[in-house]
Amino acid sequence: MADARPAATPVSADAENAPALGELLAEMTRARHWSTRLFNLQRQGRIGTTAPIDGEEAAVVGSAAAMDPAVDWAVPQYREPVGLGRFGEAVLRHTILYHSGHPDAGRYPAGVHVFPTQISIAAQIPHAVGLAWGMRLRRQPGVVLCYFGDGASSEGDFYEAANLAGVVRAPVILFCINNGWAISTPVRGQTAADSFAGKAAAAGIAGERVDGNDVVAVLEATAAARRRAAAGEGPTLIEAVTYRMGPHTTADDPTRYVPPDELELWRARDPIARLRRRLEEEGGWDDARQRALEEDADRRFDAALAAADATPLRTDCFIDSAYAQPTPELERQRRILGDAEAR
Amino acid sequence: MADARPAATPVSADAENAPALGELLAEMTRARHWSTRLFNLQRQGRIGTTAPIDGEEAAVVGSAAAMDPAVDWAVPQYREPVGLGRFGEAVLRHTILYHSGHPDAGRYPAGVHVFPTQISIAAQIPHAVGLAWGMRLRRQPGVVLCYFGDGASSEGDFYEAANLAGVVRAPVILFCINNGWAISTPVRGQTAADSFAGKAAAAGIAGERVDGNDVVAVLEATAAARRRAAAGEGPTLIEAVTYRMGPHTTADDPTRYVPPDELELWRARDPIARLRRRLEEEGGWDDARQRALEEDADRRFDAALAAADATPLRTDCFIDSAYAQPTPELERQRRILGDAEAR
Amino acid sequence: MPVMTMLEAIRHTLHEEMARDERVMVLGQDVATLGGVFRATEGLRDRFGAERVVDMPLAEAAIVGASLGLAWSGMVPVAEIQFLGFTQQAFHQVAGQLARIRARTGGDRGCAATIRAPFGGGVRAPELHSDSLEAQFAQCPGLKIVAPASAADARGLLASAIRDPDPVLYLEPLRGYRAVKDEVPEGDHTVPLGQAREVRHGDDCVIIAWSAMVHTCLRAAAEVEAATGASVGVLDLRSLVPLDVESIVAAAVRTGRVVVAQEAPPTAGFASEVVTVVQENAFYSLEAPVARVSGFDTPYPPGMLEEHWVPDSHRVAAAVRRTLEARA
Amino acid sequence: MPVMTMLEAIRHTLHEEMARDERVMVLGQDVATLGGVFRATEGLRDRFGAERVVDMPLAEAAIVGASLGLAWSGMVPVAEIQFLGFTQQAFHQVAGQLARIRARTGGDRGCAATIRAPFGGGVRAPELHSDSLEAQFAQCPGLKIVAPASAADARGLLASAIRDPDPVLYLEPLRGYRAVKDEVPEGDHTVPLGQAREVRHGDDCVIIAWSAMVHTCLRAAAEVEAATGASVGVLDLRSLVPLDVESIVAAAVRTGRVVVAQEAPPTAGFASEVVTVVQENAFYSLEAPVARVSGFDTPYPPGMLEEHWVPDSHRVAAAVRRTLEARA
Ligand SMILES: Cc1ncc(C[n+]2csc(CCOP(=O)(O)OP(=O)(O)O)c2C)c(N)n1
Ligand SMILES: Cc1ncc(C[n+]2csc(CCOP(=O)(O)OP(=O)(O)O)c2C)c(N)n1
Ligand SMILES: [Mg+2]
Ligand SMILES: [Mg+2]
Repeated sequence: MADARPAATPVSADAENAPALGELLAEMTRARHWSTRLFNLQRQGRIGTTAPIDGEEAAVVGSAAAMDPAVDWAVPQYREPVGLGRFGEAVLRHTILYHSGHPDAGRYPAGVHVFPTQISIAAQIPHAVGLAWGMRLRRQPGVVLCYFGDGASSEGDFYEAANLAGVVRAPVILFCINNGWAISTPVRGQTAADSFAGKAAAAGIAGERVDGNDVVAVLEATAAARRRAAAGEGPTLIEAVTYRMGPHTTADDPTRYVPPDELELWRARDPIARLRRRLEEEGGWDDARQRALEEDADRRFDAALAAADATPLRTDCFIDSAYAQPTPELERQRRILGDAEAR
Repeated sequence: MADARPAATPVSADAENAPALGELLAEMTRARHWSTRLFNLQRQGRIGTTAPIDGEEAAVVGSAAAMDPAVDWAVPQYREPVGLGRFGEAVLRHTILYHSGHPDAGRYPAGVHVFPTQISIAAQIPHAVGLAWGMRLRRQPGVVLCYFGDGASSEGDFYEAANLAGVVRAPVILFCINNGWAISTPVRGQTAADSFAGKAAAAGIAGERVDGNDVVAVLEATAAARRRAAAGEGPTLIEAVTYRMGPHTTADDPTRYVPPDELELWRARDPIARLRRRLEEEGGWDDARQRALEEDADRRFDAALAAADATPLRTDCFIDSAYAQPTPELERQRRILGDAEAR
Repeated sequence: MPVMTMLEAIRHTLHEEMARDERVMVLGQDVATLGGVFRATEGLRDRFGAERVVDMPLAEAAIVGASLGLAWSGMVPVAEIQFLGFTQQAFHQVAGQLARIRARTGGDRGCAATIRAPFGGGVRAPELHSDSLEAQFAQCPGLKIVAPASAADARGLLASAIRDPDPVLYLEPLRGYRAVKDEVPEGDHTVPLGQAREVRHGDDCVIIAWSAMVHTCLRAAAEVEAATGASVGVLDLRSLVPLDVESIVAAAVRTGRVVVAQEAPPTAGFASEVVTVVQENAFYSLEAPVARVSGFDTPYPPGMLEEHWVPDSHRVAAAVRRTLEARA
Repeated sequence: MPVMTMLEAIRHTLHEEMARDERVMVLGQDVATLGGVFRATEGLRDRFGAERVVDMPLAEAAIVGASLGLAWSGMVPVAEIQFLGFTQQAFHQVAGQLARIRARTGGDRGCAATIRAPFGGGVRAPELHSDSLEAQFAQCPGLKIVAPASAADARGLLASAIRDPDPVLYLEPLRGYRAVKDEVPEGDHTVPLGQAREVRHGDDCVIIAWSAMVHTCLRAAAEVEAATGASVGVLDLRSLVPLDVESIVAAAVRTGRVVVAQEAPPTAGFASEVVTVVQENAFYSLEAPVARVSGFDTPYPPGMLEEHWVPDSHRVAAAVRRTLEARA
C-alpha cells in the first residue's frame, strides 16, 4: 500500500473501517489493470479464457470495501475475483491459477474468506445463503456477500436461495451486478421485471438499487445491508446498475451485438475515471500517484504470476482431490495413470 | 345438467359465457362430492392415495369457469382435476384412473384440453408457459390456465417459468392456490414475501390476489386475466387465498400440525356453504335442488367409476408407452416379461 | 440387541448423531413439525430445537445447495429429500456442486453433507416416487452412495455417512421402511462405506444386489436351493460408491456364476457397472455369462402394473437357474 | 459431396430443417442475435425471424420445460443448452418430464423436442464445460441419446432427431466442432437413430466408441495395426439410446476381442452398459475380457491436467494390445 499513497478522504459515516477514497481508487485501478494483464496473457496463449471486469470495478470494489475480511465471506461468480484484493493478497494469485487451469486455483489459504470461482451461473447463491445461515447457527459474527449477474437472476437457484434467505433471515447480501448483458442477451431479454432489485419482493427481503458506477454509493448501500444482516435484520438484495465495457470473455466478439452508442454512453460514465476526476479535483490525486499505483499494481501482478507459475503441479493430483481419501478404485486408477505416463 | 337445474343468476359482465351461479354451485358441489367418494374408495383400499379438494372448490371451479374449454387449456398439479369437469366429462373418469394407478390416466380423449396430473411440484408451470407461447406462435386463440400451490411457488420452476412468461408475453394465467399449507409447512415457513401475488413483480407480470373462497371474485379475476392474455397483454399471476380444510392426502394426519381454531375459522368460510346460502337467500336454491344435484353427482361418479373399472389393462403396455415405437431392446424385454408372466 | 424396523433404525441414528455432535442438523420438507412424511425424523425437533431441525421451503435445489454452505460454516447437514425422484430438481447442486466442491478446492475443502431419500417400488406410490434412480447419481464423481438393506446397516451406514467428510447420498428403501426388521447393535455402531456384506453364503452361484432387492434375492436363492440343491449366495453391496470390488471379485471367482439384480431399468443401470467389474476382474473364472435382472427400459409404471415391472424372486430365480445351467 | 466441419453440418441441418418445416424453432441462450457461442445457429434468426429463433433467459429448466409445452402446441422445438454440464439445471425437466410425458399419457402424446448440447474435453475449457455426462441421461427411459462423430452423421442424426416424435438429447463434441471435417451427402440426408456404423473394419479386435473418442480410437487402431499387424476395427455407436445391440454383438462375435472406450469416468459410465451387452450376448465368443478405457472417477480436471485425464490413442492402443495378447 505504501507506494500507492491513497488519498485519505473519508468515505462515509455508514461504513466504519471502510477504506478511504484513494484506497478505493487504487483497488479499482488494480482490478482493471490486473484484468487487462490477464486478458493479455490469454492473448499470448499463456492462460485460458478470462472475463474482463472493465466497467464493473466500482460495483465489486465498493461492495467488498464494506466487508470485514476477517469475519465476512465473499462468494463470487467468475468476473469479480480480480476485484476482491481486499480479501487477501492470495486472491490475485489464485485468480491467475484459475485462468491457467491449475487445480489449486480454489485452494485458498486458510483465512482467505473467498469461495472458489463458480462457473455454473447462480449455483453459488444457495451456498452463500447456507453459509450465512450456518454462521449464525454457529454464533459466528460474519456476513456473506454473494455476487451474481443480471443473467444469473433468471436461474431458479437465485430465486430459491433468496426465498430461503428470507425465511431463515440469513445474514447474506445478494449482490446483483447488472452490467446490461448476459453474453449477448440484454436485460430486456432476461426479464420483464422493472428492476432486479425489485425481485426482492418475491423473497420478502429488502431490495435496493444503486448506481453501480458510484463506488461510494455502492459502499454505503452494502455497508447498510451488512449492518442490517449482522444485526439479525435479514438479507438484502442489492442491484448495482453498471455496464460491461468489454467483451463477455476473451472468446467473445461484442461488436456483433453491443450498440456502439450505448457503449459510448457508458464509457463516459467509467467508474474509475469518475472517481479519479473527483479525487484530482479535490487535490487528493495526481499523475505521480497514478504512476506509482500502476507500477505497484504491475509489481504485484508480476509477483503473483511468478508465484502462480511456481505452484507445483502433480499430474495425478486429481486422484487425490475428488474425495478426502481416494477410493480403492481411484488408487487402482492412479496406477493406470502411472502406466500411461510411463509410456 | 338437467337434473341439477342450476339457478340462473348471471355472474358477471366480465365473464362472457360464464356459467350461472347455480351451475358454479353445482360444479363445486360435485367436486367436493367426488373428492369425498375418492377418499372413501381409498379408505376401502380400492384406489391409492388421493388429495382431497375440500375448501378449494371456489378457487378451482371459479377459475375454470372463466375459460373456454374448446380453445383453452388447463394444466393442473394433482388436487384440482376433480374440479375441472368443465373441461369434459372424461376428466372425472381419468381422475379415478389416476388414483387407481391405471396407465391410461393421462390419456385424455382428443379435445379434452387438460394436461395429465403432475406429481412433481411446479414442474408443470414451464410446460404451461411453453404451451401458451406455442399457441400464440401457431396463431391459435387459446389461453392456458396453470394451477399450482403456495408450496410450489418456492420451486425454481415457478420462478423461471413466470419470468419467461413475462419475457415472451405468453397468454398464460399462473393460478396459485394458496391453501395455507404445503403438507405440514404453513405459508410463513414457505416464504417471507407479503403475498404470493406479489411475486409477480419478480417476473414483471400482472399479479392479483383474490378471495379464493368467493367463486365470483375468482371467476372475475380469471376472466379479466384471460381477456388480457388473449389480447396479447401478457400473463397474470393470480393468488387465490383459500384453505385446505382436509388432510394433505389420504396418507396425512393434519391433526399433528393444523391449529384447530384456524381450521374452524376457515370452515366457517366454506366456499360451498357460502354460495349456497347466497343462492338460497336469493331463492335460487333449495333442498330439492341440492338433493337432485347430489344424486346426479353420485350417478355420474358411479358411471365414471364403472367406465374406469372397465378400462382395459394390458400388462405389457408400459413397453409400448415409453416411446412412440418400442426400441428393439424393449421388444426383447417384452419377451422377458412374457416369460415371467408365463411362469 | 434390540430389533428395529429400518425406519426405527434411521430415526434412532438421527437421534444418536444429533446427540453426539451438536453441529449435526436435519433439514428438509416437513421434517420438523410433522417428523417427516414417514416419521423418520420424529421427535428430533422437540429434542434438539427448531434451529437444528428445520422445515424447509419446497425447493430441493435450495435444500441441497444450502447444505454446502452450511457444511462450510462447520455445520453437519443431513438433508432429507422427500422422494429420490425429487432430487432431480437438485441434480445440478448434487452433481455439479456438492460432489465437485472438493476437487474445485484442490482437495482442500469438501462438503460433509448427507442427503437422505427414500426410493424404490412396491408400495403403489404415485409417479416419480418409486423409480430407482441410483445410477443417475453413480456417475457423479465426488459423491458417495449407500443403499442399506437391513436395519443394522441402516444404522451403521447412516452414522458413517453423517461422519464422512464427503457428500453421501443415503438411499432408503420405501418398501423396507416398516417391512424390514432385524437386530441392531447397541451403542455406537458404524458400518464403513465401501464394504459389501455376504448375506447368504453360496458356492455355486452368487446373486449381487443392494437395498430392497437383497430380500427379493434371498427369497430367490432359497427357492433355487430348495428346487435344485444348488448352493446360492447373496452379496449385499450396501455401498455403490465406493464399490467393494474385492468382495465382488472374490465371490465371482469362488462361484464362477454371477447374477446381478436391480430394480432399475437395465440400460445404464448400476448393475451394468457390477457386471463390468466382474468380467474385468474375474473373466477367467466365469463359467457362464453374468446375468442381469432389472426392471424395464421405461419409467416405473403406475401402481396397477408395478408387480409386473419390479423384478420378483421368480424372475431372479429364473436367472439363477439359467446361469447354473449354462455350459461352462 | 461438400466437405464440412461438424459445426457447419449442424448449422446447415438447422437451416434445412427450419426451411423444411415451419413448426421447427430454435431456442436457447445467445442463439439468435449472436448465432450461438459457437455460431452453430448463425444466420437462423435473420432467415427465419425472431419468433422462431429465440434468445432465452438464462434458465435451463425453463428452456427445456417450455419445450415440452411448445411441442404440445404443435411446434417442434430444438433447444440449445450452452454446455452439457448445464443440462443438470434442467435435469428434472429432461429426466422427470420430457422423457416421461409419453408414458404419463399412456403412450398417447410424446414430446418431439431436441436438446442440443456440446460436451467433452480437449479444448481446455473451464469447469463443467468438458465433462462427458451422457451416462447421467442414459438411464432416463423415454429419452433418446445420439452422439455423432462425423459431419455426415452430425447432419443425418440431427435431421432424424428433429423429426423424431420423442425427445432426443443430441450431443456435440466440443473438440470436433471445427477439427472434424468430412463429406456430407447433399439433399435430404437422415441417419436412423439406433444404428451403429463400422468406421474401420477389423477381424482381430474391435474398439467401440462414440463421439470424439471415435477419432482417438481410429488412431489407436492404426497404431496397433502398424505395430503388430493385427486387424483392429472401430465401431461408432452414434446412438446410445436406442442402442444397436445387434451390430455390437456381431462385431464381438466376429472378433472375440472387444475394447470399449469412453471419455467419461469409468464408474457407471455408458461403457459399462456396452461391456454388459457384449458379455450378455457374446460371452461364448469372447477370447479375452472386454476392456474398458475411460477417464477417471473424478470430475474432469482443470485445463492443465486434461491431457493426463482424457484417454488418448496410446491408452486405447495399450488396452487393445492387452486384449489381443490375452490368452483365449
Ligand atoms: C448454469 C449455466 N448456464 C449457462 C452458462 C453459460 N454462460 C456463461 S456466462 C453466461 C452469462 C452470464 O451473465 P450474467 O449472469 O449477467 O453475468 P456476466 O457475465 O454479465 O458477469 C452464460 C449464459 C453457465 N456458465 N452456467
Ligand atoms: C418436486 C417435488 N418435491 C416434493 C414433493 C412432495 N410433496 C408432495 S405435495 C407437497 C406439498 C405441496 O404443497 P402446495 O404446492 O402448497 O400444494 P397443496 O398440496 O397445498 O395443494 C410436497 C412437498 C413433490 N411431489 N414434488
Ligand atoms: Mg451480466
Ligand atoms: Mg398448499
